[in-house]
Amino acid sequence: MIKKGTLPAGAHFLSGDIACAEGAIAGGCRFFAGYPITPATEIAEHLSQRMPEFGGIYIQMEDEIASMAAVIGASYAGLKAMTATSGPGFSLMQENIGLAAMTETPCVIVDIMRGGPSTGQPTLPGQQDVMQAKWGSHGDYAIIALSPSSVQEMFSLTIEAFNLSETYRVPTLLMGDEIVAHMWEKVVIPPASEIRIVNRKKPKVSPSRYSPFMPDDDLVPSMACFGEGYRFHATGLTHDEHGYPRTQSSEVQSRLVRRLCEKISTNEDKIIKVEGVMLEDADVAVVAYGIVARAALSAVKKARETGIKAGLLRLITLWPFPERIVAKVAKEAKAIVVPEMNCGQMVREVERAAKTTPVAFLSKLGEDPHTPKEIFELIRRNV
Amino acid sequence: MPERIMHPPLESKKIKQPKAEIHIIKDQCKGCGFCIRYCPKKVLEESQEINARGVHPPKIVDESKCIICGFCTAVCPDFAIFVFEKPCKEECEA
Amino acid sequence: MAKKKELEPKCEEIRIGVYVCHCGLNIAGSVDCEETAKFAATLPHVVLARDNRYTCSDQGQEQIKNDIKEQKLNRIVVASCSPRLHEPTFRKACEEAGVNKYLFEMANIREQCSWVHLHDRKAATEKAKDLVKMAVAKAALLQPAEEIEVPIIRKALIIGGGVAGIQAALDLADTGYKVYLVEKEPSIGGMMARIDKTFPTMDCSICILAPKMSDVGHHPNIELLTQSEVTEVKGYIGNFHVKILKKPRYVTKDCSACGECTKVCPIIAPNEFDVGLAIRHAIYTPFAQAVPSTYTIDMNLCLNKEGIIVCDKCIKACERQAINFEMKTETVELEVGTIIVATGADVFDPSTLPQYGYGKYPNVITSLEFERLINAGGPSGGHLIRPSDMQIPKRVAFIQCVGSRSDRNGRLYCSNVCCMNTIKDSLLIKEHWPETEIYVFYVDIRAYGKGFEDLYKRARKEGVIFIRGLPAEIIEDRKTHNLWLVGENTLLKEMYKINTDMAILSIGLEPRKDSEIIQRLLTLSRTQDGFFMEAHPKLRPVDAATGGIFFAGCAEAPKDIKDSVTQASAAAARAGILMAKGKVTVEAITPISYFEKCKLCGLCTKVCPYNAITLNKELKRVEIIEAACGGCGTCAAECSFGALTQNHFTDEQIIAQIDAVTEHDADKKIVAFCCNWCAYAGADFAGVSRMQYPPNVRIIRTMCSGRVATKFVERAFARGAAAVLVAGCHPGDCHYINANYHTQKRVERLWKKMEQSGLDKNRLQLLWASAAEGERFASKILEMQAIVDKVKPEEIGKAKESFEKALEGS
Amino acid sequence: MVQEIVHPLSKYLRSAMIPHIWCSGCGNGVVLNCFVHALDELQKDLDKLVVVSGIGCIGRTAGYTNADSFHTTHGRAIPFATGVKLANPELEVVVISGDGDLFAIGGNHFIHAARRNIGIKVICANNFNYGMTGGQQGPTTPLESLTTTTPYGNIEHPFNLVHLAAASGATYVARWTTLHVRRLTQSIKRMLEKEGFCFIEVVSPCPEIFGRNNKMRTGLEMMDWFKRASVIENFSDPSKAEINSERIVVGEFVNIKRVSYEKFFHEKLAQINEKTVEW
Repeated sequence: MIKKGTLPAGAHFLSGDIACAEGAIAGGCRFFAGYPITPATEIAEHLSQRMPEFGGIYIQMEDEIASMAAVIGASYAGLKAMTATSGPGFSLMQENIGLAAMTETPCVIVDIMRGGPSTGQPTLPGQQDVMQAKWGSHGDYAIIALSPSSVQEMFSLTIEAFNLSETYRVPTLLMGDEIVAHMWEKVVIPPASEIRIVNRKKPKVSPSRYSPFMPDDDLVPSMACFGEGYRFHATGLTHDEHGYPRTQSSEVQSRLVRRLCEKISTNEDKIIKVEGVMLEDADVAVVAYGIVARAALSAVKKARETGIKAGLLRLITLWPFPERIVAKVAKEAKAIVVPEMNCGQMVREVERAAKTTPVAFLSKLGEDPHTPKEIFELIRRNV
Repeated sequence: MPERIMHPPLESKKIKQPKAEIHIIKDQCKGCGFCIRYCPKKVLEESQEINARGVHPPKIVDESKCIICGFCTAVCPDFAIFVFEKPCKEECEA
Repeated sequence: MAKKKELEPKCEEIRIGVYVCHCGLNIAGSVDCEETAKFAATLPHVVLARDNRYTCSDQGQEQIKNDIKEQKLNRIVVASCSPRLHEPTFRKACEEAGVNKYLFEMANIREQCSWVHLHDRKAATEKAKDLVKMAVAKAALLQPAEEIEVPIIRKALIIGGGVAGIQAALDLADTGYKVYLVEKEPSIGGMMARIDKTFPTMDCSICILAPKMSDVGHHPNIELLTQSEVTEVKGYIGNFHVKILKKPRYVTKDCSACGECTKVCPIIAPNEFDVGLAIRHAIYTPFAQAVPSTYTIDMNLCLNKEGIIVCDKCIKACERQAINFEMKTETVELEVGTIIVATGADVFDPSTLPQYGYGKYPNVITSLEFERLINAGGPSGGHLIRPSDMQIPKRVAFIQCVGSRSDRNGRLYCSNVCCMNTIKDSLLIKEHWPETEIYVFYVDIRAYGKGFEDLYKRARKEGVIFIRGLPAEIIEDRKTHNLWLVGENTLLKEMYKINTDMAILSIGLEPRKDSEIIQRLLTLSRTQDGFFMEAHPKLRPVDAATGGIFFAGCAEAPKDIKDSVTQASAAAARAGILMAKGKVTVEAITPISYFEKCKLCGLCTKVCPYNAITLNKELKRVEIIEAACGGCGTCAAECSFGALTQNHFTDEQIIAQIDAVTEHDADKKIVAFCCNWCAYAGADFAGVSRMQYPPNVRIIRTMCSGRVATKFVERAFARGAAAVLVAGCHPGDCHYINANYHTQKRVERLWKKMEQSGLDKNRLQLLWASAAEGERFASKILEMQAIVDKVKPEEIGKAKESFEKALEGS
Repeated sequence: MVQEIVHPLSKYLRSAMIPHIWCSGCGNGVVLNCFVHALDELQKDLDKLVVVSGIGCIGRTAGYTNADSFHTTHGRAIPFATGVKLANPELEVVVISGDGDLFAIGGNHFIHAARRNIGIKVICANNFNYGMTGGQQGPTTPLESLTTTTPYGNIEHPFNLVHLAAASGATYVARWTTLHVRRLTQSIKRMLEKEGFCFIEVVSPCPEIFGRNNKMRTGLEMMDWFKRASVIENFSDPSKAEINSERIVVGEFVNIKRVSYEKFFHEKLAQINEKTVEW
């Protein structure tokens, strides 16, 4: 007999992908559209079984382009919607991620990063998509991207991703990697009552007075859904507050695009999440995210044993980039160390924020992620 | 039936066709001419005047010929023409 | 099809018996029958010759049978009336006595001799002898034959859905045969549906017709095809292949006849059913009781005629969604065994008679328009009102014989129904408005039928004024639109000038304008007045000359409802008989082929009107489909190698007849070749009508003038005949579709030849004469007699030389 | 007087956006007109209607209809509509877009939506070329036609859209021209009453671009072509439904019953609820 309903509170032994799927359900997701791709496939597989138990929709589309489009459609129809993919599919989704940003569609995109470029290394981890997450679609816009470094976080950050996307009407990305996705470990599921769920804010005005893209003070417009009688229009074209195309107006263009970016930047403090370990007196601060952060933590501990004042800044929110936090850490530390499973992507942001403080970078491609030893060596060399 | 018809119908004077009321929103017309060409009773023709969009909107030649089939309303791409049936007196029954 | 039995040629001695009939005094009155019989006895192969009063009587027939037994006769010749009348009788007698019926021959010494030479006993007797001699000569060469049997399809086609067609359809369907009823109009019912009351009983016409109409609509054995026309008829008795063009109704069977569509249809037109006195819409049903009740769309009027739905008012109004503008014209193909022609008649158009001012004066109407006006369901709700002011007239005039009984003003014949119809109408007026003054202007009142006279008397008693003498003209008072009728009362020998409020023209019936089409499709013939001609006016009054085809109603002649229904039942019975039999025998007059002579030129296959001959290239021979063969013999006439001849009309037999004629006094004689259906029948008709013409003509009967080979004509001249006549049906009326076109070609070829060899081509005459044109035949003979009188011996000699080749092979 | 009385269909249109951007003689307006006519005749609840369109001239239709509407990226109208329909099966979801959008860049989505039998209704205005970008060759451009990218005549074989739709499993397939406004409206009504994936192709004049390049400079000339060449052959074999200068085969080609994806899905849900128990 198949068990249904949300997982009971307490400890569970899950893989990252399954934890992510369960997180989605716990976070209120009731629509999943996707396309099989390693190493994200298990999310789809698990949801194909679990979604119906909650009356939710699972559908496998003909490709990632369609998946992303369907997610936007479902979101406009009033459901919390998500898709999950990996590099190649993530690339295909970019155009419609742009559409989601333009039409301010709450939705979650899970990208389980693998070795790129192109088909690359489907079964090995990577962190090569983090810049694409920010800049992937054409034009200026803002999104939110989170980076889980444990199976536990694959669960909790998925919920968080939905909350953020609903709060700010913005596509939110969960940038996992092959290891956190396929790794099995203990996950503690909190009681449903303790799980915080945020839903998009509904219009308070009558349909006749409703403008779908008229922002409130937080720069985020309230959102009506199809079939609620508001009869509104949305388009990927530059549009005014009524949602009507204004393709010739520079004024409307700058007003719209700036707001799309500012509704995130002005709310940074509410959005951004980091974890600091032993940073107070740290001479060397390691800045890391995802699976790499776990190696970094043991490296830092080993350094402290050997008397080196090392600390760790783990980025949970990649975008918007926690610039001020990094700057503060950099000001107090003598050096910063950044290990990444790419040729150097987030390190550029760190350098920008660190200003005068020297930043050392340790790149790792293919094979396994950085070992604690490798990161420890880097810390030692930079004391 | 083969025989030739020589007498007009007895009711011919009584027969009243419903009266049409044709409305043309001139400035919404783009002058495609569909309504004029396909009017089965040739009620419309191109006018000489030039509207806000710089085209000749249709004008009514003979409203009494209109039998309110509504094809002009249905075929107009610009929602610029429509026909109503004039609220008619009791005796107008065909 | 029954297999043809092989008959070994009878090589035993030929023993001919000749019987010369007195037919009371019909023949004996102007022909010396004894002498003729004596003469017959002298002819070769004749072992016995008798004359008796009535050969066709039972004694006469018994005599023949006994003689056959006792005298071992194996050929019989009867000289009496036309074979078209009694050949079947005598053939039967022969068969009963064991002589194959194809060994019987007849000499027509009544219709074509005694009756047409009443006052010249000597010449008539000479002619009778010649005719007997010809018959004997042919008889000697007769061969026995077996008739093949063709199965009959047990389905009937009825063309025309008037009361006649309806009655015939119901009778046949009730008998259990499948019936296809084809009607041009959207509804069956025809003329009767439009009439208010019927005479003499005064029943409500539609009330008694409607039940029959709906019976047709619901009958499991009847398939009703309305808005349909016959476009092609192929085949032969028992096996007709018919093509029918079925026009789309644009309304499906789902129609509940609620009439909502009509209410919204913006198109208005005069309703033909009411002769335009009421209006209808583009989507309509002609009248309330129409069958089928399904509405129909008149595409000539509908705004959607160009294939684009411009107006969709009816579609929207139709709850049943029964309107379908995608319907297309379809061709229905049927296989039927019998066909009944019930196409009805048209009414005379009085606007061609200016003196009555119909169409000019609003208050001059036709009797048909009157029927609609007086009809409760009609445009005026049964109120007789005059169109000019919608007032009920106080004085009404009926004018009779409008279009009838006058060659100047319409048709020569009496339309049969108008008198009684007017009497009925006058009584209807009296019934509603007793005060009305009614005048009936007539030529003769014909109240010949059951209960008619009573009705006539009643009308007189009710005060209807009958005035003998039609008005010379009607003059209208411009202001009042009243009418002055001016004419002579031929009883009182005085002029009258009568003022009325309204005049009703009692219009006659005439053949339908489309009769010609039906005639062509079914290869029928028509009488001079244009109605279809029956096979025999007395004995086969509902049969067409073409086998398997029958007539019902006014298509054959003007008649009232009772007669139409009677004739319809008769036609149904006749068709039923054929279909009950299930098979029909084809006369053994089909071609025979002598393969060894055939040069495979294929000419025969080209001239055959029935495509019954095909060329088999492998087997190097022509193949003959006897069931399809109509028996015209054109193929035999066309074959110049003698590879084809026609059973029972073989070259030898015909040549024997020619030789018999030309043996003595050829230079005084006319050799005439007449086709069985028109010319020969016409000659018979001349006899029946006792038309007198010169006695020097000798008629040789062929089934079709197409059988007349050039060599026959040439031989006649070669043997010194003074003149030759080739006579057949009018072009287009040919009983064998188009066989007589080949007749014409051949005669023209001969004329050329005669001119080239310096002969007077007038000695060869070509005549088109229908079975009704006895007159035409007689006058042709008179005309030719003049030629015969003028022709000089040297000319005869010249002809003999130039045609002597034709003598070879005898 | 005249101006005061409003067009009987105005309540179905977003007055703020009318008049529309389309050229004189363009068929898109006729398609929109027939669509709203059908809505009116069916008295459709506009609150439960979603109109989705892609990119191209006709893509503006979504904006002109006074219902919930979405103007997606190029080619993605169908998958977007799929998401909407599955998320809320109560909604009537209609995709109105062009031949290039639906069958070139969006072709894959079309055949799969038809295969799945998602209950969305698709109307394609086929104008034989890419009008908005200036008249380039497209998936329906007839052989030998001239376009800005086939200056020597088109050498690509065009799609037969009704055949494609029928073969892909659509439950209702029809083709009309913009001259067949009554039949088109009727068809749209039928389609809106049906369950499952439905498709109507509307052969539509593009006089300014396609017409100009192919000797039909006005909408009237193109409509006359439709009138001359159209033959109605209902339920004939869609594979033989050609479109060329002599012959445009129009009519209803498919009208079958087939359980829709969403219906199927909810039947499954019921079974699942029986088979499973709470933790």
